[in-house]
Amino acid sequence: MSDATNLTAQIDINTIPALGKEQLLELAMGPQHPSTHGVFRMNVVLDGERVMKLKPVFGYLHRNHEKIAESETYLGSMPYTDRLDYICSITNNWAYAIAVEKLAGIEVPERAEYLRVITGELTRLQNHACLLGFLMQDMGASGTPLMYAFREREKIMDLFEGLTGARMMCNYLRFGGCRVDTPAGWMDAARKVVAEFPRFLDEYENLLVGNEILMDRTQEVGILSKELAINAGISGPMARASGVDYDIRKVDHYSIYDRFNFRIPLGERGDVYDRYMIRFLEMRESIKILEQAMRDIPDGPIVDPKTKIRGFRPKPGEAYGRIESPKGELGFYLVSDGALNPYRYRVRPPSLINLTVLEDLCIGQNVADVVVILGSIDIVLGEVDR
Amino acid sequence: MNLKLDQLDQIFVILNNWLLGYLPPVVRPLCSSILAIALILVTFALLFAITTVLERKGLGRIQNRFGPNRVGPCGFLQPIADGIKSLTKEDIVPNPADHVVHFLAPVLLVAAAFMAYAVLPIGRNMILVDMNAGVLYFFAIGSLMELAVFMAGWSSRSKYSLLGAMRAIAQMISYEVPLVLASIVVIMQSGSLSTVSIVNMQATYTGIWPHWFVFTPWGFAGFALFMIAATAESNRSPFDLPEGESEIIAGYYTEYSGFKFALFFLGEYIGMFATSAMAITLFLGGWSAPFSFLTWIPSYFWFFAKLLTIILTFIWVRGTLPRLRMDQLMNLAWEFMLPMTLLNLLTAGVWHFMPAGALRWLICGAMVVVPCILLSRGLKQRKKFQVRKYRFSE
Amino acid sequence: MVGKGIIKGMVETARNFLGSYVSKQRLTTIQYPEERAPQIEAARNFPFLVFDGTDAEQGLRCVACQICEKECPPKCIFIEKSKDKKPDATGKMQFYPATFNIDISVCMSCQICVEVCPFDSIKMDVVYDLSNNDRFAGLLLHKQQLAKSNEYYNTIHPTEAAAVDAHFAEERAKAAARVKAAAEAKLAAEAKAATDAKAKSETTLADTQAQPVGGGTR
Amino acid sequence: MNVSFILLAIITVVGTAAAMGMRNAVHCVLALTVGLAGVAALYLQLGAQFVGFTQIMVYVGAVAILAVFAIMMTHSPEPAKPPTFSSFWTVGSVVAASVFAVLAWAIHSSSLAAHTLPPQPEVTVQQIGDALMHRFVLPLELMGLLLTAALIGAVVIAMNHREEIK
Repeated sequence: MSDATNLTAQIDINTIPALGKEQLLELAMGPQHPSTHGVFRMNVVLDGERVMKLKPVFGYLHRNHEKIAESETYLGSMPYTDRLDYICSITNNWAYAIAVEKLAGIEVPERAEYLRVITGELTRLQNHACLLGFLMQDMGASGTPLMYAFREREKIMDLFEGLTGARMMCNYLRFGGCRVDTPAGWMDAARKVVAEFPRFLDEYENLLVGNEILMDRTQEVGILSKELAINAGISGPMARASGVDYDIRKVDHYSIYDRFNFRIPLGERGDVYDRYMIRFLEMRESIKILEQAMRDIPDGPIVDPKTKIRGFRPKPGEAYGRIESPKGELGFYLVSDGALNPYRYRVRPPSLINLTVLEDLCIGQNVADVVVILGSIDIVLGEVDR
Repeated sequence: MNLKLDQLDQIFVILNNWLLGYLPPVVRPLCSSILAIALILVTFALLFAITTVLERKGLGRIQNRFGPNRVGPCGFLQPIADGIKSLTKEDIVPNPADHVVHFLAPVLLVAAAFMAYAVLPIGRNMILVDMNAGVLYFFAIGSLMELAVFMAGWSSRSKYSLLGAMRAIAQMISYEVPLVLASIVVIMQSGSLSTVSIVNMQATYTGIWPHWFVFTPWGFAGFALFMIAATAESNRSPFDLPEGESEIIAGYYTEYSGFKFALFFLGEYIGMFATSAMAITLFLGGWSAPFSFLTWIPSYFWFFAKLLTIILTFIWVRGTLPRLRMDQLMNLAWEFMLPMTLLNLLTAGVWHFMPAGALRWLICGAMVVVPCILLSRGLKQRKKFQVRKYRFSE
Repeated sequence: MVGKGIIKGMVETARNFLGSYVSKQRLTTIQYPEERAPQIEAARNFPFLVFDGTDAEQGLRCVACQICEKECPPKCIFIEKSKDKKPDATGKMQFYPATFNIDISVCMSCQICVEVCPFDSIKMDVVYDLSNNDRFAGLLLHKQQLAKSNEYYNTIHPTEAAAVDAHFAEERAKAAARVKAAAEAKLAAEAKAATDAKAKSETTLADTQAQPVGGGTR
Repeated sequence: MNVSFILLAIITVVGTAAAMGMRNAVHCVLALTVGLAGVAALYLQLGAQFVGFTQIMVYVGAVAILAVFAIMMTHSPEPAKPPTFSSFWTVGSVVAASVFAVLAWAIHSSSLAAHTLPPQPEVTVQQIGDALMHRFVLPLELMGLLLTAALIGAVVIAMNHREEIK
């Protein structure tokens, strides 16, 4: 979509079918703009306040993630994956761990799988809660929903800190398992948090779900058709909001997701409201998974004893590991040549690929809608730019 | 005892007269107005300072956090720190900006906002000028603020400022129509444009109940409509599009910094107080007490109590609602507010000519409620928005 | 009826407004310099070096094997090996780091150095107020700033430190037994010690992998 | 006359003159606004509150804003530099002169010129209202009808426009 090297890319105004050049207003939203979710720029051409053309410009946060990973040991890349989508570090770890495990043929013990599901679903909860808050912030709700979301996220982050030692950069998973087992009392604390989470969802529902202004702002805004969603490779809640029944947890049955009873909410219209509500409903389903996983978690080892921490050299070959991260399909493609570091390392970031349809969603909408649509895509620039 | 309380009520008037007694009669009117103006400037600037703290603390509590609590007791000296900060900050003017207009805009805004207080009765006998055309004066001054906003947005030579100014002017002009139409019912009923006589009409009691205009069907509808329009006029959430920070940074004052930026804030808040005070004057009985047995409390206390209540409601609304979009805002003004205010005029007329009694209440109430429901339902149906049901895949 | 959703939302914010005055659950903010969040045992921030006893120079467990320097993903550790040797935690003669610098402006707190260390000498600290006026020299921590006592380690990560201490006690007992045996068979002592050291480092490594440091399972 | 009249007159004249002389169209409008405000102040000085405030509301609040809107809608970033003398000047002077002549004649022939001002009664809003409602009720109602029709028309146009976008 955009050329990262050409940051000054401007829109050729002559290509726009409009009344005349002097009627249009070119506006560079970002990189210093309050609601671009990081350093992101949208070169917008406006007719009044209607968007005639929009060009996303990204790459401001590019930090050579893939190339660094190719010169780093397999384990050494694990903490770097935390920093891709810095809101959900554990699911990033997970996708990378799955890719390496496929590459090296490592089995994961039962308990570790359960721990992965629990932490992964907690990550989904906090990501979706934050996203809804950010979306409302973009809509100008002076931070109230965001602060409620952060209040809940804080509890989940406390859990992460108790388990992994860090609140955001968890660096928790290891090839063939998890880094540490749960400390005493952690599981009870987690059960309590999960049991209380629906109360927050109810509060949120009261605050905003029936709100007329919210419905007016989001319904029929930024419609993504099912065909476009499939053609553009959109994944995650955004695709499901357009009615695409595609959830890798159900498609791949990776980890132990086939043991749990949960449903996938699907939208009809594919507008911002659907994307908003799908995430809301997904949180409720995540809670179901969490309750089942916390009930069933067995005792046992948490890491495959065969895996080495130092001098880990997978056989030559290639592997693609993917999971349903909160933002969509997060995949890691690895090629090994038998050395300590991967020969090729590639990330399939859901944020970036979901962002590619931004212009299609925004054309004909209002400037105010652009930020809302961008918010509903749920991007984290750390993942988009890598 | 009674006499003393009366003195307390009139203490500012008495003090004023006492002070002026020492001056030669020639300069008395001039000094009297200077004194009163100074008092109003100080009082409302102070109210602005308190409101900023209250707003930040209130929003904080609504959002489950503390809000400012470091400067002074409970953070109530925060505005002083803010003031020092904005005074010592560098005043940046963009190079291509129109320097003269850029400088004049905040000055005009604040001046216009303060000028509106000339006709607002703060207490019994406490008004700067009792004008024949007081209400008209108020709206005339209000239209000056639009000019200031335009000057700020245009002179900054920034696209965001220009967009913000366009939004602000469109919004203020659109909402001035329902604002004025909503207040006309009061003028119709009281037969006067003078704020003093409007308040005096309301400061009478039947039993313990006051004759506030808000306690009539047309008055209540007028008040509600007036408050919605006033929220839009003073660019408060959910109508804060001109400065919608998530969309156009800070709207027309994007390119202002330092004390000029603070002046914009001052102007906006002072304007908000003025419109709220006008709503109090028109519908909530101005300085009059809510019950006849509470009339011994000084009149200015009631005025500020009512003003503070309205301000707190503004804060509460701001803490709850997301912002509207420009076209929705316009639709609300022209498709809902305008027809409702026109209908309300009719209702007020019917009320005036019908004999007092339950039937009058019933008919006028229906005349307000039924169109409101029909209109809002019609608008809702046309927009087709609804809480949706979702399907699930197993 | 239009406005129902708005009124519901207003009620909800009012509930939260009042709730923030009565319920700690709603007002989760901690007033930082006066109040501090409770210490979490698993917390990690930046690495530090553990020493036994009272003398930071003498008791330093680090033997300058430079594994952490090599494994550190952002390469923020710089070690210079000493020329001479000193007895390590189990009493064996080892090299020690002449220089041990960690640039905490580069460090990303990933804990990999801790996981790979076979000598339990580098651990994660929990201090977080490390702001400094000098962003270059001030954030480059030297050996003297990094070295912290085993008692300190025991206070911040009690469970983990207890396991490490037990492990060291065992090692020391073994070493004592070895010394005893060495006294009996003086001639073979030197050759035997060399092979033992190798074996020991391998067992420690396997140990760290099977039961990684940081958890409460041990 | 007195000092305040002279002051206001100077403001008015300078404002309107600047409105003609300035290069930047927006500056012209702002200067014109000053002139119109000066006229309003003159009305107020004469004790005509209603007219004065209406002048501010209509001309400063609405007409000036409308003018700047019109300028912004059609604006070009660089203000055009017309020649100092143009052929329109002659036409302009003729129009100005004729307007002045008509006004001067009207003033001269009216009773005002007799220099015997009758004691001015305080004109209240009430009196204006009475006059409008009794003597001038028909013109008022006609005007009201016209304006209401315009207003409703505006609403209807706005409603249709919204559906067009969809």
